[in-house]
Formats: sequence, structure tokens, C-alpha cells
Amino acid sequence: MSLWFSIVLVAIGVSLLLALARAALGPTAFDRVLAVNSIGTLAVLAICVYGFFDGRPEFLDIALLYALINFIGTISVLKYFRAGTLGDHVPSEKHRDAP
Amino acid sequence: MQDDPVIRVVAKVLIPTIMLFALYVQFHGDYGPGGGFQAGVIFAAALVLHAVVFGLHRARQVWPMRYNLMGVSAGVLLYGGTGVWSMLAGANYLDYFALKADPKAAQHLGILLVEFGVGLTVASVMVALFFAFAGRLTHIRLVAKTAAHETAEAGKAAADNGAPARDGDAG
Amino acid sequence: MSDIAAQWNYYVVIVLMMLGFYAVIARGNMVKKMVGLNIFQTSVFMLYISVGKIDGGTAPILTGDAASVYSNPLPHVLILTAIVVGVATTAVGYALIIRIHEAYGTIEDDEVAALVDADQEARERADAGPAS
Amino acid sequence: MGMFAVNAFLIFLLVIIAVVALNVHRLFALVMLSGAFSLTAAAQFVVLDAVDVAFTEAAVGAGISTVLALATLSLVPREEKPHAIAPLPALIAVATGALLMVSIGDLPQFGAADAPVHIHVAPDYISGSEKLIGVPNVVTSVLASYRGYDTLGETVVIFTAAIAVLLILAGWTRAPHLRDGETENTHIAQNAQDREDGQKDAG
Repeated sequence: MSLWFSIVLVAIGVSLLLALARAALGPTAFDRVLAVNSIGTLAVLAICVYGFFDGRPEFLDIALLYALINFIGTISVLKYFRAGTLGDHVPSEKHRDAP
Repeated sequence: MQDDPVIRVVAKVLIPTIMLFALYVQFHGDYGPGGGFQAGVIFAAALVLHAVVFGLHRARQVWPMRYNLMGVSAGVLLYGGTGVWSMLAGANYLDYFALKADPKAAQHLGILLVEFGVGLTVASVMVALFFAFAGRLTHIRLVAKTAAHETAEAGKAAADNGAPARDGDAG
Repeated sequence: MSDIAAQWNYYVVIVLMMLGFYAVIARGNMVKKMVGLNIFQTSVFMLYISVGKIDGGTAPILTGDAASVYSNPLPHVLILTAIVVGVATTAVGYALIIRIHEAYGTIEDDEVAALVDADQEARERADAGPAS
Repeated sequence: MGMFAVNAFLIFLLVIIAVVALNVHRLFALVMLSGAFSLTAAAQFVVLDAVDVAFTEAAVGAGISTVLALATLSLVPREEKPHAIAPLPALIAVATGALLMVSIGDLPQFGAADAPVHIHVAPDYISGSEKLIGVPNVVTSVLASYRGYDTLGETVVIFTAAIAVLLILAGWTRAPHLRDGETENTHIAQNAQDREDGQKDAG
């Protein structure tokens, strides 16, 4: 049982490194957004697997929170891309262009 | 974001869920991981999501700044008030054993009140921070418009009096 | 070597601290300074939490089993509040950065310093004007 | 052993993220990487048994911090001026780190159960939380009951920070008097120039 959890943890670790490489190199900003999003997803997985590995699976709450926060973060970044600001459009002046 | 139906629907489903989760974290903090600090931040995150998806002015209508400021101070007051209550009951400041006859029930009550105060303050503070940061651009433009209006009015009044509008011209 | 393996966390925490410290004192960009400060902060958090860890221990949420060993809850309490206070102070820092940008049009600290000096000279010139 | 491997890997990952983050010049990438840093740090806290801390770090570091940083980036320039490595600060940082590393040898071993920090008040907290307070989560009972004054102070600090930010950002402001493309500084310089010109005319 423990062996399988170890294998899964190693797989998650390798995927984390790959996602991190994409976040660091990522030619466009969207690569970075996706990479950070998958780092978050992998962290959710890692916490779940580690919880069972450690014998205290009641900490799935944390994984739940991660998933929610990850979603909010991604939506905020996309809003920032589209509008250039997290607040309201201000029509009276020229908009700042997205990066 | 306002015109994207998928994101609007997902946000409508998710915002109440996140708020419910925040309340779960707040009141389940005695038995599992969680507590006032975490719950406050999660609750604020739900409002951030609302502001990002539906627009800041809508979020300000849903969660008015006036009441938000009251929340910021009410949390600290609730925390301090619990301490004062225990003093009135004849014990030291923040000594919950005096709140009730049964010691465990007293501790539970004290921790519940204090954690709720922390949660209220943290949630309101985080919302206030986000509104202040995201609303900065609108704030500047609004004040600029008012200032320009006032300058124009003052200039008109000065022109009517035949006096120069600028100090520099007086020299 | 076994010493390094046994104290691995402490060594890596210090490397993290050095990185954050360098960013705070050497980089001119204020947003980068703030991120460096956050890295510094996280390294301190990590040190505290590492100190609180006990081998074979579990999270300090009572299981009802008398035999279980719990990690030390005290560092957790200190760091939990420190994280929330940390984000509040970070927000004050970002707010000041926004105002500095509105006032000087740049967030590089050497450029801000040059502008402040130039403005000081302009003021002195203007004040010295009536005497000459 | 499994815990040690996961712990060592995650904390090594943190260093990699920090190095990469300090080397990018686009502030947007910097903010994204600091979000990833927080997420990894939170996973590390779970491995080190600090579940409450992990909860807070995930909500604060990855959520609110990232959003505030993005809101800041929408108001300030998004590129950093390229910098060479500054020798003196690098020397200071390395010297500080070296001093600390030398003193690590005196710390109790990582994970040792008989370290001084574990035998002072922590056992009292753990047994008291069960018998006296009746709250299973020891962190909550220490936070709200044993160290209630401490938490009151932290709450007041957060309150103060909110007041400060509201005064700085949402209160009275001088920026509106400026025209497009002007900064406060050009405004002051312009005033000085105006005064000078005025005197010349008067003279």
C-alpha cells in the first residue's frame, strides 16, 4: 500500500518539476497562468495522497480550499488580462493595454 | 467577464458555496483545521470572486463600504468585549472560565466569540483592502473630475470678480 | 554528510533567507523588493514550523488515541497569526508603491531618489531666488 | 523516511522557485511565480504537520496576496529595469547566511522529540486542551484561550493595517491636480519654475 503511495508521490513530484519549468520558461503569459494552475492542481493531489499516506485523511479540507483558491486566482488573472485592471472599466480615458 | 455566460453561471454557483465553506471553517475550527483567520480570508475570497466576475461597483452595492467599516471595528470590539465580559463576571481579562458555570462550556463559548470576532475583522479587512486596491483608478478619476469641476467653478467666479485666477499671474 | 541530511531543513531555510534578503537590499524595483520580503518571511515561517516537527508525530488535532505523538502546536499558533499580519503589512507596502508611482512616475528606487534630489534643488533655487 | 523525502523535495522546490522568481524581469511572471511559491510552501506545511498554517498560507498567500499584487501591477509599470548582480549586497547576504549556517550545528536535530522547545509548555497545552478546555484542535485552544492576548494584539494589527491602506489609497489624494503625463514631481518643479518666472517679471 505504502509503495503505491510512494510511486504516486514521485509521479506528482516529476509533474511538479515539469509544470515549474513551463512557468519559468513560458514564452507567453498564458503558459505561465496554465502552469501555475497545474502546480495548484498537483498540490491538491499531493495533499490528498499524502493525507492517506500519513494515515490522517481528514485533512482533505485543505485540498478543497486549494481547489477553490486556485480557481479564484486564475479567474482574477484572466480578468486582469482582459480588462487591464481588477476594478471597473473607466470609459472616460484610454484603456491600458493588456501585457 | 461580465458578458461571459459560462463564468457568470459558474461564479453564481461557486460564490455561495465558498461562503458556506468559510462558515464551516469558522465554526468547525474547534474540531478540525480552521478558525477565524482562515474563515475570514475565505469569505473575502468569495467577495473578490464576485467583484472580479460581476464588476466592482456591483460588489460595492452588495457589500457596502459603510457596513464593511463597521465590520472591521465590530470584530475587534467583540474580541475586546468578551474580555470585558469576563472581567465583569469577576475574573481576569479574557479568562473564559467565568463566563459559565461549566468550565468546558465556558471555554467553548469564549473561544467561539473570540474566533467569530477575528473572522469578522479579517473578512472585512481583506474586502476593504481589495476594494481600495481595485477601486484606486476609479477613485482618482472621480476625485479628478470633482477637482476639475471645482477649479472651473472657482475660475468662473474669479473671472466674474475681475480677479486673476492664478497666483503666478499676480506677480 | 549525515549531519547535513539531518539538518537539511535548516540549511535550505537559510538559503531561502539569503535569496530573499539579497532581493530586498539589492534590487531597485519595489515590487521585487516586496516579493523578496515575502520569500524572507516564508523562510522564517518554515524555520519555526521545522522546529515544531517531531519525528513520527502527527498534526496537533487530538485523535483520542492516547498513544499518538503530536507535533508542537506553539510554533503553528505563532506563524498562523504572522501569516495574516504579513499579508496586511504587504498590502500597506503595495499601497505605498502605488502612491509613489503616482507621485514620481517610477517604482525604481534609484530613479525616485534622483527625482527627489532634483525637486529639492528646484525648491532651493526657488527659495534662494528673492535674495539674489 | 517517506515524510523526509517529500519534505526534502518540496523545500528544494521552494529554493528553485525563489531563484527563478528573482531572475525574471517581467513583474507579471514574478507575481505568478510567487503564487506558485505560496502553494508549494503550503504543501510543505502539510507535510510538516502544520495543517492550520497550511490552511492560512493557501488562502492568504495564494489567494489574497496574488490578487493584491495583480491589482498593484495594473497601476504601476510591469517591467523591471535590468540589474547586474550587486557585489556588496550579495556579499552581505552570503556573509549573513554563512554566519547562520555555522550556528546551525548547535540546534537540536530536526525532528528530535527531546528538543528543549518540546518539553517546556507544549505538553501542558496538549493535555490541557483535552482535559481543561475540551477542544480537540490544540492550535485553536492555544490561539484563542491560552494566548488570547497575543491574538487580540494581532487582530488590532490587522485593523491598523486596514486603516492605513484606506488612508493611503481611498482617502484624500493630491494626484488629481495633475494633468495627463505629469507626475507630482513635474508639478512641483513647474511650480518652482512659475515662481522663478514671476520674480523675473516683477524684477
